[in-house]
Amino acid sequence: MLRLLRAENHRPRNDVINIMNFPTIFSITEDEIDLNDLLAKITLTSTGAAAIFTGMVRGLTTRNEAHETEYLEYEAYIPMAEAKMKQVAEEIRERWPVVEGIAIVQRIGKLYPKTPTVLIACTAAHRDTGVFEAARYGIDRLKEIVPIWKKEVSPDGEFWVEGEYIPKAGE
Amino acid sequence: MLRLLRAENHRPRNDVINIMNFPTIFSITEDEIDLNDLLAKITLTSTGAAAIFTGMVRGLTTRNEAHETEYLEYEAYIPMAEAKMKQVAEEIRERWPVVEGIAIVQRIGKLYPKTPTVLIACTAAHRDTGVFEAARYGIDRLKEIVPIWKKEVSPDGEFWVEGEYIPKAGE
Amino acid sequence: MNRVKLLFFATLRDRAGTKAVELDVPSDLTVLGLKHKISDEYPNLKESMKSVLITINREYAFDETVIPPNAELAMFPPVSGGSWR
Amino acid sequence: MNRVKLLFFATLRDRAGTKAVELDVPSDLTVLGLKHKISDEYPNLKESMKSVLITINREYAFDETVIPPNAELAMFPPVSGGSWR
Repeated sequence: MLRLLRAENHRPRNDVINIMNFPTIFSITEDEIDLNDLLAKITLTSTGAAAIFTGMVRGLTTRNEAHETEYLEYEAYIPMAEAKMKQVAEEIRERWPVVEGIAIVQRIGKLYPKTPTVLIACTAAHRDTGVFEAARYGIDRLKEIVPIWKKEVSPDGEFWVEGEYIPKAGE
Repeated sequence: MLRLLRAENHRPRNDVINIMNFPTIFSITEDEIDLNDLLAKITLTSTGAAAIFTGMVRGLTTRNEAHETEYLEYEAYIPMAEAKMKQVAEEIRERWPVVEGIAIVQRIGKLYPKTPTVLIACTAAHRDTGVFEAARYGIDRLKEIVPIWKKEVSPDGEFWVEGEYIPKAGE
Repeated sequence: MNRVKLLFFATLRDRAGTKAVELDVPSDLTVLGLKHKISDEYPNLKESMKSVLITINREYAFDETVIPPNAELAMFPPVSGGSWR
Repeated sequence: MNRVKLLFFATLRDRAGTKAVELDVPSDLTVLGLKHKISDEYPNLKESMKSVLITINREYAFDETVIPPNAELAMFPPVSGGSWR
Protein backbone atom coordinates (compact mmCIF):
# COMPACT_ATOMS: atom_id res chain seq x y z
CA MET A 1 0.00 0.00 0.00
CA LEU A 2 2.85 2.29 0.89
CA ARG A 3 4.37 1.27 -2.46
CA LEU A 4 1.25 2.20 -4.37
CA LEU A 5 1.10 5.58 -2.71
CA ARG A 6 4.74 6.11 -3.55
CA ALA A 7 4.03 5.11 -7.14
CA GLU A 8 1.39 7.79 -7.39
CA ASN A 9 3.84 10.31 -6.11
CA HIS A 10 6.48 9.24 -8.58
CA ARG A 11 4.48 9.57 -11.71
CA PRO A 12 4.07 13.31 -11.92
CA ARG A 13 7.70 13.78 -10.95
CA ASN A 14 8.75 11.38 -13.66
CA ASP A 15 6.65 13.18 -16.26
CA VAL A 16 8.52 16.34 -15.44
CA ILE A 17 11.77 14.49 -16.04
CA ASN A 18 10.34 13.21 -19.33
CA ILE A 19 9.66 16.65 -20.59
CA MET A 20 12.55 18.60 -19.22
CA ASN A 21 15.61 16.53 -18.52
CA PHE A 22 15.99 13.90 -21.21
CA PRO A 23 19.50 14.40 -22.55
CA THR A 24 20.11 14.70 -26.29
CA ILE A 25 23.71 14.85 -27.41
CA PHE A 26 24.74 15.45 -30.99
CA SER A 27 28.22 16.21 -32.11
CA ILE A 28 30.49 16.32 -35.12
CA THR A 29 34.02 15.95 -33.91
CA GLU A 30 37.59 15.15 -34.91
CA ASP A 31 38.17 13.47 -31.55
CA GLU A 32 37.91 9.80 -30.64
CA ILE A 33 34.38 8.59 -29.90
CA ASP A 34 34.29 7.68 -26.18
CA LEU A 35 31.46 5.16 -25.67
CA ASN A 36 31.84 5.03 -21.89
CA ASP A 37 31.53 8.78 -21.58
CA LEU A 38 28.58 9.06 -23.98
CA LEU A 39 26.70 6.22 -22.30
CA ALA A 40 27.15 7.83 -18.87
CA LYS A 41 25.81 11.12 -20.26
CA ILE A 42 22.55 9.55 -21.46
CA THR A 43 21.97 7.31 -18.42
CA LEU A 44 19.38 8.65 -15.97
CA THR A 45 18.32 7.21 -12.60
CA SER A 46 15.33 5.69 -14.39
CA THR A 47 17.44 4.12 -17.19
CA GLY A 48 17.86 0.34 -17.35
CA ALA A 49 18.80 -0.34 -20.98
CA ALA A 50 20.90 1.14 -23.78
CA ALA A 51 21.14 0.16 -27.45
CA ILE A 52 24.24 1.50 -29.12
CA PHE A 53 25.26 1.32 -32.75
CA THR A 54 28.72 2.17 -34.01
CA GLY A 55 30.06 2.18 -37.56
CA MET A 56 33.74 1.51 -38.15
CA VAL A 57 36.05 2.03 -41.12
CA ARG A 58 36.46 -1.29 -42.91
CA GLY A 59 39.94 -2.07 -44.17
CA LEU A 60 38.68 -4.98 -46.21
CA THR A 61 35.30 -5.09 -47.93
CA THR A 62 34.02 -8.27 -49.54
CA ARG A 63 30.42 -7.32 -50.42
CA ASN A 64 29.80 -6.28 -54.04
CA GLU A 65 33.08 -5.06 -55.45
CA ALA A 66 35.65 -6.41 -53.01
CA HIS A 67 38.35 -3.92 -52.15
CA GLU A 68 40.79 -2.68 -49.56
CA THR A 69 40.66 0.73 -47.92
CA GLU A 70 43.71 2.58 -46.66
CA TYR A 71 41.67 5.29 -44.94
CA LEU A 72 38.50 7.35 -45.25
CA GLU A 73 38.38 11.11 -45.19
CA TYR A 74 35.09 12.41 -43.75
CA GLU A 75 33.75 15.89 -44.23
CA ALA A 76 30.53 17.53 -43.07
CA TYR A 77 28.44 20.62 -43.76
CA ILE A 78 28.71 21.15 -40.02
CA PRO A 79 25.90 23.57 -39.08
CA MET A 80 23.39 21.75 -41.27
CA ALA A 81 24.60 18.32 -40.07
CA GLU A 82 24.05 19.40 -36.47
CA ALA A 83 20.54 20.61 -37.31
CA LYS A 84 19.74 17.33 -39.08
CA MET A 85 21.10 15.24 -36.17
CA LYS A 86 18.77 17.19 -33.92
CA GLN A 87 15.94 16.40 -36.33
CA VAL A 88 16.79 12.66 -36.27
CA ALA A 89 16.68 12.79 -32.44
CA GLU A 90 13.28 14.51 -32.59
CA GLU A 91 11.97 11.89 -35.02
CA ILE A 92 13.12 9.15 -32.61
CA ARG A 93 11.40 10.81 -29.65
CA GLU A 94 8.19 11.17 -31.66
CA ARG A 95 8.17 7.48 -32.61
CA TRP A 96 9.50 6.03 -29.33
CA PRO A 97 8.43 8.35 -26.51
CA VAL A 98 9.91 5.91 -23.96
CA VAL A 99 13.42 6.72 -25.16
CA GLU A 100 15.20 8.68 -22.43
CA GLY A 101 18.66 9.72 -23.65
CA ILE A 102 19.93 9.99 -27.24
CA ALA A 103 23.51 10.46 -28.41
CA ILE A 104 24.44 10.95 -32.06
CA VAL A 105 28.11 11.47 -32.88
CA GLN A 106 29.93 11.58 -36.20
CA ARG A 107 33.70 11.68 -36.24
CA ILE A 108 35.21 13.48 -39.24
CA GLY A 109 38.71 13.82 -40.70
CA LYS A 110 41.11 11.11 -41.80
CA LEU A 111 40.05 7.80 -40.25
CA TYR A 112 41.82 4.47 -40.54
CA PRO A 113 40.38 0.94 -40.56
CA LYS A 114 38.86 -0.33 -37.29
CA THR A 115 38.18 3.22 -36.09
CA PRO A 116 34.61 3.99 -34.95
CA THR A 117 33.34 6.85 -37.12
CA VAL A 118 29.72 7.15 -36.08
CA LEU A 119 27.71 6.34 -32.97
CA ILE A 120 24.05 6.39 -32.15
CA ALA A 121 22.85 5.40 -28.70
CA CYS A 122 19.38 5.36 -27.16
CA THR A 123 18.51 4.63 -23.54
CA ALA A 124 15.21 3.65 -21.93
CA ALA A 125 13.92 2.20 -18.66
CA HIS A 126 13.52 -1.31 -20.15
CA ARG A 127 14.96 -3.14 -23.13
CA ASP A 128 11.64 -4.33 -24.57
CA THR A 129 10.24 -0.88 -25.27
CA GLY A 130 11.74 -0.17 -28.68
CA VAL A 131 15.22 0.97 -27.73
CA PHE A 132 16.86 -1.35 -30.29
CA GLU A 133 14.47 -0.23 -33.03
CA ALA A 134 15.08 3.41 -32.10
CA ALA A 135 18.86 3.05 -32.51
CA ARG A 136 18.40 1.21 -35.80
CA TYR A 137 16.06 3.91 -37.08
CA GLY A 138 18.55 6.57 -36.02
CA ILE A 139 21.49 5.16 -37.97
CA ASP A 140 19.32 4.60 -41.06
CA ARG A 141 18.05 8.21 -40.97
CA LEU A 142 21.50 9.57 -40.29
CA LYS A 143 22.68 7.94 -43.50
CA GLU A 144 19.82 9.51 -45.46
CA ILE A 145 19.63 13.12 -44.39
CA VAL A 146 22.72 14.23 -42.46
CA PRO A 147 25.12 16.02 -44.85
CA ILE A 148 28.34 14.08 -44.32
CA TRP A 149 30.47 12.57 -47.06
CA LYS A 150 33.49 10.37 -47.23
CA LYS A 151 36.34 10.00 -49.66
CA GLU A 152 37.82 6.55 -49.77
CA VAL A 153 41.55 6.22 -50.25
CA SER A 154 42.63 2.77 -51.38
CA PRO A 155 45.63 1.17 -53.07
CA ASP A 156 43.75 1.80 -56.38
CA GLY A 157 43.39 5.54 -55.84
CA GLU A 158 40.80 7.74 -54.22
CA PHE A 159 37.12 8.31 -54.85
CA TRP A 160 34.14 9.88 -53.14
CA VAL A 161 31.55 7.47 -51.77
CA GLU A 162 28.12 8.73 -52.74
CA GLY A 163 24.80 7.76 -51.21
CA GLU A 164 21.57 7.22 -53.09
CA TYR A 165 18.84 8.74 -50.96
CA ILE A 166 17.13 11.90 -52.24
CA PRO A 167 15.48 13.72 -49.31
CA LYS A 168 11.87 14.74 -49.79
CA ALA A 169 10.42 18.19 -49.11
CA GLY A 170 10.42 18.93 -45.38
CA GLU A 171 13.09 16.33 -44.55
CA MET B 1 39.05 -6.35 -63.78
CA LEU B 2 41.96 -6.07 -61.39
CA ARG B 3 39.36 -5.58 -58.64
CA LEU B 4 37.49 -8.73 -59.60
CA LEU B 5 40.64 -10.78 -59.57
CA ARG B 6 41.50 -9.36 -56.17
CA ALA B 7 38.04 -10.23 -54.95
CA GLU B 8 38.58 -13.85 -55.93
CA ASN B 9 41.78 -13.85 -53.99
CA HIS B 10 40.16 -12.36 -50.93
CA ARG B 11 37.38 -14.83 -50.50
CA PRO B 12 39.29 -17.92 -49.41
CA ARG B 13 41.47 -15.80 -47.13
CA ASN B 14 38.35 -14.32 -45.58
CA ASP B 15 36.82 -17.74 -45.04
CA VAL B 16 39.89 -18.71 -43.10
CA ILE B 17 39.38 -15.63 -40.94
CA ASN B 18 35.75 -16.66 -40.47
CA ILE B 19 36.66 -20.01 -39.10
CA MET B 20 39.75 -19.25 -37.14
CA ASN B 21 39.96 -15.71 -35.92
CA PHE B 22 36.53 -14.43 -34.97
CA PRO B 23 36.93 -13.18 -31.42
CA THR B 24 34.51 -14.29 -28.71
CA ILE B 25 34.89 -12.65 -25.33
CA PHE B 26 32.90 -13.67 -22.28
CA SER B 27 33.61 -12.56 -18.80
CA ILE B 28 32.13 -12.30 -15.33
CA THR B 29 33.92 -9.56 -13.52
CA GLU B 30 33.82 -7.21 -10.56
CA ASP B 31 35.51 -4.50 -12.64
CA GLU B 32 33.93 -1.64 -14.57
CA ILE B 33 32.67 -2.58 -18.04
CA ASP B 34 34.87 -0.72 -20.55
CA LEU B 35 32.88 -0.35 -23.78
CA ASN B 36 35.74 1.22 -25.74
CA ASP B 37 38.09 -1.61 -24.90
CA LEU B 38 35.55 -4.37 -25.61
CA LEU B 39 34.53 -2.83 -28.93
CA ALA B 40 38.17 -2.60 -30.02
CA LYS B 41 38.67 -6.28 -29.14
CA ILE B 42 35.82 -7.45 -31.39
CA THR B 43 36.58 -5.13 -34.34
CA LEU B 44 38.37 -6.83 -37.24
CA THR B 45 39.70 -5.27 -40.44
CA SER B 46 36.54 -6.51 -42.15
CA THR B 47 34.20 -5.05 -39.49
CA GLY B 48 31.98 -2.08 -40.35
CA ALA B 49 29.18 -2.22 -37.78
CA ALA B 50 28.62 -3.01 -34.12
CA ALA B 51 25.40 -3.37 -32.15
CA ILE B 52 25.91 -3.10 -28.41
CA PHE B 53 23.42 -3.56 -25.63
CA THR B 54 24.08 -2.57 -22.04
CA GLY B 55 21.84 -2.97 -19.00
CA MET B 56 22.17 -0.54 -16.12
CA VAL B 57 20.98 -0.54 -12.51
CA ARG B 58 17.82 1.55 -12.28
CA GLY B 59 17.51 3.76 -9.22
CA LEU B 60 13.88 4.47 -9.96
CA THR B 61 11.48 1.97 -11.52
CA THR B 62 7.99 3.03 -12.58
CA ARG B 63 6.79 -0.07 -14.47
CA ASN B 64 4.48 -2.41 -12.48
CA GLU B 65 5.18 -1.86 -8.81
CA ALA B 66 7.01 1.46 -8.74
CA HIS B 67 9.98 1.51 -6.40
CA GLU B 68 13.40 2.90 -5.67
CA THR B 69 16.60 0.87 -5.57
CA GLU B 70 19.58 1.72 -3.42
CA TYR B 71 21.82 -0.89 -5.02
CA LEU B 72 21.81 -4.39 -6.52
CA GLU B 73 24.03 -7.20 -5.38
CA TYR B 74 24.86 -9.62 -8.22
CA GLU B 75 26.14 -13.14 -7.77
CA ALA B 76 26.94 -15.83 -10.31
CA TYR B 77 27.61 -19.57 -10.44
CA ILE B 78 30.77 -18.56 -12.20
CA PRO B 79 32.03 -21.67 -14.04
CA MET B 80 28.53 -22.54 -15.26
CA ALA B 81 27.79 -18.91 -16.19
CA GLU B 82 30.94 -18.83 -18.31
CA ALA B 83 29.93 -22.05 -20.05
CA LYS B 84 26.41 -20.70 -20.72
CA MET B 85 27.78 -17.40 -22.08
CA LYS B 86 29.88 -19.47 -24.48
CA GLN B 87 26.72 -21.36 -25.45
CA VAL B 88 24.84 -18.08 -26.10
CA ALA B 89 27.73 -16.96 -28.34
CA GLU B 90 27.57 -20.27 -30.22
CA GLU B 91 23.80 -19.93 -30.68
CA ILE B 92 24.34 -16.44 -32.11
CA ARG B 93 26.97 -17.69 -34.57
CA GLU B 94 24.69 -20.50 -35.66
CA ARG B 95 21.77 -18.12 -36.36
CA TRP B 96 23.79 -15.18 -37.77
CA PRO B 97 26.94 -16.59 -39.39
CA VAL B 98 27.85 -13.06 -40.58
CA VAL B 99 28.55 -11.99 -37.01
CA GLU B 100 32.29 -11.45 -36.61
CA GLY B 101 33.07 -10.58 -32.98
CA ILE B 102 30.96 -11.24 -29.88
CA ALA B 103 31.49 -9.86 -26.38
CA ILE B 104 29.34 -10.89 -23.40
CA VAL B 105 30.19 -9.40 -20.02
CA GLN B 106 28.36 -9.51 -16.71
CA ARG B 107 29.56 -7.39 -13.85
CA ILE B 108 28.87 -8.83 -10.39
CA GLY B 109 29.10 -7.49 -6.83
CA LYS B 110 27.41 -4.46 -5.30
CA LEU B 111 26.28 -2.13 -8.09
CA TYR B 112 24.65 1.26 -7.72
CA PRO B 113 22.10 3.01 -9.96
CA LYS B 114 23.32 4.14 -13.40
CA THR B 115 26.09 1.51 -13.42
CA PRO B 116 26.28 -0.77 -16.49
CA THR B 117 25.95 -4.35 -15.22
CA VAL B 118 25.77 -6.34 -18.43
CA LEU B 119 26.97 -5.90 -21.99
CA ILE B 120 26.47 -7.81 -25.18
CA ALA B 121 28.08 -6.63 -28.39
CA CYS B 122 28.12 -8.14 -31.88
CA THR B 123 30.10 -6.91 -34.86
CA ALA B 124 29.70 -7.59 -38.58
CA ALA B 125 30.87 -6.20 -41.90
CA HIS B 126 27.57 -4.35 -42.51
CA ARG B 127 24.73 -3.15 -40.34
CA ASP B 128 21.90 -4.71 -42.37
CA THR B 129 22.99 -8.32 -41.86
CA GLY B 130 21.33 -9.09 -38.52
CA VAL B 131 23.81 -7.55 -36.11
CA PHE B 132 21.04 -5.74 -34.18
CA GLU B 133 18.92 -8.89 -34.00
CA ALA B 134 21.95 -10.90 -32.87
CA ALA B 135 22.62 -8.54 -29.94
CA ARG B 136 18.94 -8.55 -29.01
CA TYR B 137 18.83 -12.35 -29.09
CA GLY B 138 21.98 -12.48 -26.97
CA ILE B 139 20.62 -10.37 -24.12
CA ASP B 140 17.31 -12.26 -24.15
CA ARG B 141 19.09 -15.62 -23.94
CA LEU B 142 21.48 -14.38 -21.28
CA LYS B 143 18.49 -13.56 -19.11
CA GLU B 144 17.09 -17.05 -19.58
CA ILE B 145 19.95 -19.47 -19.15
CA VAL B 146 23.01 -17.81 -17.58
CA PRO B 147 23.03 -18.50 -13.81
CA ILE B 148 23.30 -15.00 -12.38
CA TRP B 149 21.01 -13.55 -9.70
CA LYS B 150 20.56 -10.21 -8.10
CA LYS B 151 19.40 -9.07 -4.70
CA GLU B 152 17.74 -5.71 -4.68
CA VAL B 153 18.37 -3.42 -1.73
CA SER B 154 15.82 -0.62 -1.43
CA PRO B 155 14.55 1.75 1.25
CA ASP B 156 11.85 -0.92 1.93
CA GLY B 157 14.33 -3.72 2.60
CA GLU B 158 16.08 -6.31 0.48
CA PHE B 159 14.79 -9.12 -1.70
CA TRP B 160 16.06 -11.46 -4.38
CA VAL B 161 14.87 -10.75 -7.89
CA GLU B 162 13.81 -14.03 -9.47
CA GLY B 163 13.33 -14.75 -13.14
CA GLU B 164 10.61 -16.89 -14.64
CA TYR B 165 12.23 -18.91 -17.39
CA ILE B 166 12.61 -22.66 -16.89
CA PRO B 167 15.35 -23.98 -19.20
CA LYS B 168 14.46 -27.00 -21.30
CA ALA B 169 16.53 -30.17 -21.61
CA GLY B 170 19.73 -29.49 -23.53
CA GLU B 171 19.66 -25.74 -22.88
CA MET C 1 26.17 -44.74 -2.62
CA ASN C 2 27.55 -41.84 -4.66
CA ARG C 3 29.43 -38.91 -3.19
CA VAL C 4 28.19 -35.62 -4.73
CA LYS C 5 28.69 -31.91 -4.08
CA LEU C 6 25.62 -29.67 -3.92
CA LEU C 7 25.92 -25.88 -4.31
CA PHE C 8 23.21 -23.39 -3.31
CA PHE C 9 22.75 -19.93 -4.85
CA ALA C 10 20.63 -16.84 -4.20
CA THR C 11 17.47 -17.50 -2.14
CA LEU C 12 18.38 -21.17 -1.84
CA ARG C 13 21.71 -20.32 -0.21
CA ASP C 14 20.06 -17.86 2.16
CA ARG C 15 17.49 -20.47 3.22
CA ALA C 16 20.00 -23.34 3.44
CA GLY C 17 22.33 -21.12 5.45
CA THR C 18 25.29 -22.57 3.53
CA LYS C 19 26.93 -22.30 0.11
CA ALA C 20 27.64 -25.99 -0.40
CA VAL C 21 27.23 -29.41 1.14
CA GLU C 22 28.64 -32.86 0.37
CA LEU C 23 26.12 -35.69 0.27
CA ASP C 24 26.15 -39.45 -0.09
CA VAL C 25 23.22 -40.41 -2.31
CA PRO C 26 21.92 -43.78 -3.59
CA SER C 27 23.45 -44.55 -6.98
CA ASP C 28 20.01 -44.66 -8.63
CA LEU C 29 18.83 -41.34 -7.15
CA THR C 30 17.05 -39.10 -9.67
CA VAL C 31 16.75 -35.31 -9.59
CA LEU C 32 13.17 -35.74 -8.33
CA GLY C 33 14.46 -38.05 -5.58
CA LEU C 34 17.05 -35.40 -4.66
CA LYS C 35 14.30 -32.80 -4.29
CA HIS C 36 12.43 -35.10 -1.89
CA LYS C 37 15.62 -35.81 0.05
CA ILE C 38 16.40 -32.08 0.38
CA SER C 39 12.79 -31.32 1.41
CA ASP C 40 13.15 -33.86 4.19
CA GLU C 41 16.60 -32.86 5.37
CA TYR C 42 16.29 -29.07 4.97
CA PRO C 43 12.75 -28.06 5.97
CA ASN C 44 13.62 -24.43 5.15
CA LEU C 45 14.09 -25.45 1.50
CA LYS C 46 10.90 -27.47 1.15
CA GLU C 47 8.91 -24.55 -0.28
CA SER C 48 11.76 -23.69 -2.70
CA MET C 49 11.70 -27.17 -4.28
CA LYS C 50 8.55 -26.24 -6.29
CA SER C 51 10.30 -23.84 -8.63
CA VAL C 52 13.97 -24.71 -8.12
CA LEU C 53 16.35 -25.22 -11.03
CA ILE C 54 18.84 -28.05 -10.62
CA THR C 55 22.06 -28.52 -12.55
CA ILE C 56 24.32 -31.54 -12.85
CA ASN C 57 27.89 -30.79 -13.82
CA ARG C 58 26.84 -27.26 -14.91
CA GLU C 59 24.02 -28.38 -17.23
CA TYR C 60 20.31 -28.03 -16.49
CA ALA C 61 18.85 -31.32 -15.27
CA PHE C 62 15.29 -32.61 -15.01
CA ASP C 63 13.24 -34.80 -12.68
CA GLU C 64 13.92 -38.14 -14.33
CA THR C 65 17.72 -37.71 -14.69
CA VAL C 66 19.82 -40.08 -12.57
CA ILE C 67 22.63 -38.35 -10.66
CA PRO C 68 26.05 -39.67 -11.71
CA PRO C 69 28.92 -40.32 -9.27
CA ASN C 70 31.08 -37.35 -8.23
CA ALA C 71 28.60 -34.92 -9.74
CA GLU C 72 28.72 -31.20 -9.04
CA LEU C 73 25.06 -30.37 -8.39
CA ALA C 74 23.58 -26.91 -7.90
CA MET C 75 20.16 -25.61 -6.83
CA PHE C 76 18.93 -22.10 -7.53
CA PRO C 77 15.86 -20.04 -8.48
CA PRO C 78 15.16 -19.03 -12.11
CA VAL C 79 17.98 -16.73 -13.21
CA SER C 80 17.71 -12.94 -13.17
CA GLY C 81 21.02 -11.61 -14.48
CA GLY C 82 21.39 -9.00 -17.14
CA SER C 83 18.86 -6.24 -16.96
CA TRP C 84 15.48 -6.69 -15.40
CA ARG C 85 13.44 -6.38 -18.59
CA MET D 1 19.03 40.97 -57.74
CA ASN D 2 19.64 38.92 -54.55
CA ARG D 3 23.02 38.36 -53.00
CA VAL D 4 23.44 34.69 -51.97
CA LYS D 5 26.25 32.49 -50.72
CA LEU D 6 26.73 29.07 -52.36
CA LEU D 7 28.76 26.32 -50.64
CA PHE D 8 30.12 23.22 -52.40
CA PHE D 9 30.85 19.90 -50.70
CA ALA D 10 32.51 16.59 -51.62
CA THR D 11 32.66 15.90 -55.40
CA LEU D 12 31.01 19.24 -56.11
CA ARG D 13 33.75 21.12 -54.26
CA ASP D 14 36.46 19.14 -56.04
CA ARG D 15 34.91 19.91 -59.45
CA ALA D 16 34.19 23.55 -58.68
CA GLY D 17 37.70 23.96 -57.34
CA THR D 18 36.37 26.13 -54.52
CA LYS D 19 34.48 25.76 -51.24
CA ALA D 20 32.17 28.72 -51.66
CA VAL D 21 31.16 31.52 -53.99
CA GLU D 22 29.01 34.62 -53.65
CA LEU D 23 26.46 35.19 -56.39
CA ASP D 24 23.98 37.87 -57.43
CA VAL D 25 20.86 36.11 -58.66
CA PRO D 26 17.52 37.41 -60.02
CA SER D 27 15.03 37.75 -57.17
CA ASP D 28 12.64 35.23 -58.82
CA LEU D 29 15.32 32.57 -59.44
CA THR D 30 14.21 29.04 -58.56
CA VAL D 31 16.41 26.10 -57.58
CA LEU D 32 15.97 24.73 -61.11
CA GLY D 33 17.07 28.11 -62.49
CA LEU D 34 20.11 28.01 -60.22
CA LYS D 35 21.08 24.58 -61.62
CA HIS D 36 20.93 25.97 -65.17
CA LYS D 37 22.96 29.01 -64.13
CA ILE D 38 25.64 26.83 -62.49
CA SER D 39 25.74 24.50 -65.53
CA ASP D 40 26.42 27.52 -67.72
CA GLU D 41 28.97 29.20 -65.49
CA TYR D 42 30.82 26.09 -64.23
CA PRO D 43 31.04 23.61 -67.11
CA ASN D 44 32.81 21.15 -64.77
CA LEU D 45 29.66 20.98 -62.66
CA LYS D 46 27.21 20.48 -65.52
CA GLU D 47 27.24 16.68 -65.17
CA SER D 48 26.82 16.91 -61.39
CA MET D 49 23.58 18.90 -61.69
CA LYS D 50 21.65 15.71 -62.57
CA SER D 51 21.87 14.17 -59.11
CA VAL D 52 22.87 17.15 -56.97
CA LEU D 53 21.16 17.95 -53.68
CA ILE D 54 20.56 21.63 -53.01
CA THR D 55 19.87 23.23 -49.65
CA ILE D 56 18.57 26.70 -48.79
CA ASN D 57 19.41 27.90 -45.31
CA ARG D 58 20.33 24.34 -44.30
CA GLU D 59 17.08 22.72 -45.43
CA TYR D 60 16.67 20.52 -48.49
CA ALA D 61 15.19 22.50 -51.42
CA PHE D 62 13.51 21.43 -54.65
CA ASP D 63 13.30 22.62 -58.24
CA GLU D 64 10.32 24.95 -57.90
CA THR D 65 11.52 26.72 -54.72
CA VAL D 66 12.35 30.43 -55.18
CA ILE D 67 15.65 31.44 -53.63
CA PRO D 68 15.19 34.07 -50.88
CA PRO D 69 17.51 37.08 -50.37
CA ASN D 70 20.72 36.50 -48.35
CA ALA D 71 20.22 32.74 -48.54
CA GLU D 72 22.97 30.30 -47.62
CA LEU D 73 22.83 27.76 -50.44
CA ALA D 74 24.75 24.50 -50.66
CA MET D 75 25.24 21.88 -53.38
CA PHE D 76 26.40 18.34 -52.73
CA PRO D 77 25.94 14.70 -53.78
CA PRO D 78 23.61 12.33 -51.86
CA VAL D 79 25.05 11.94 -48.38
CA SER D 80 27.22 9.01 -47.32
CA GLY D 81 28.07 9.53 -43.67
CA GLY D 82 27.76 6.95 -40.98
CA SER D 83 28.75 3.50 -42.04
CA TRP D 84 28.56 2.34 -45.59
CA ARG D 85 25.71 -0.07 -45.19
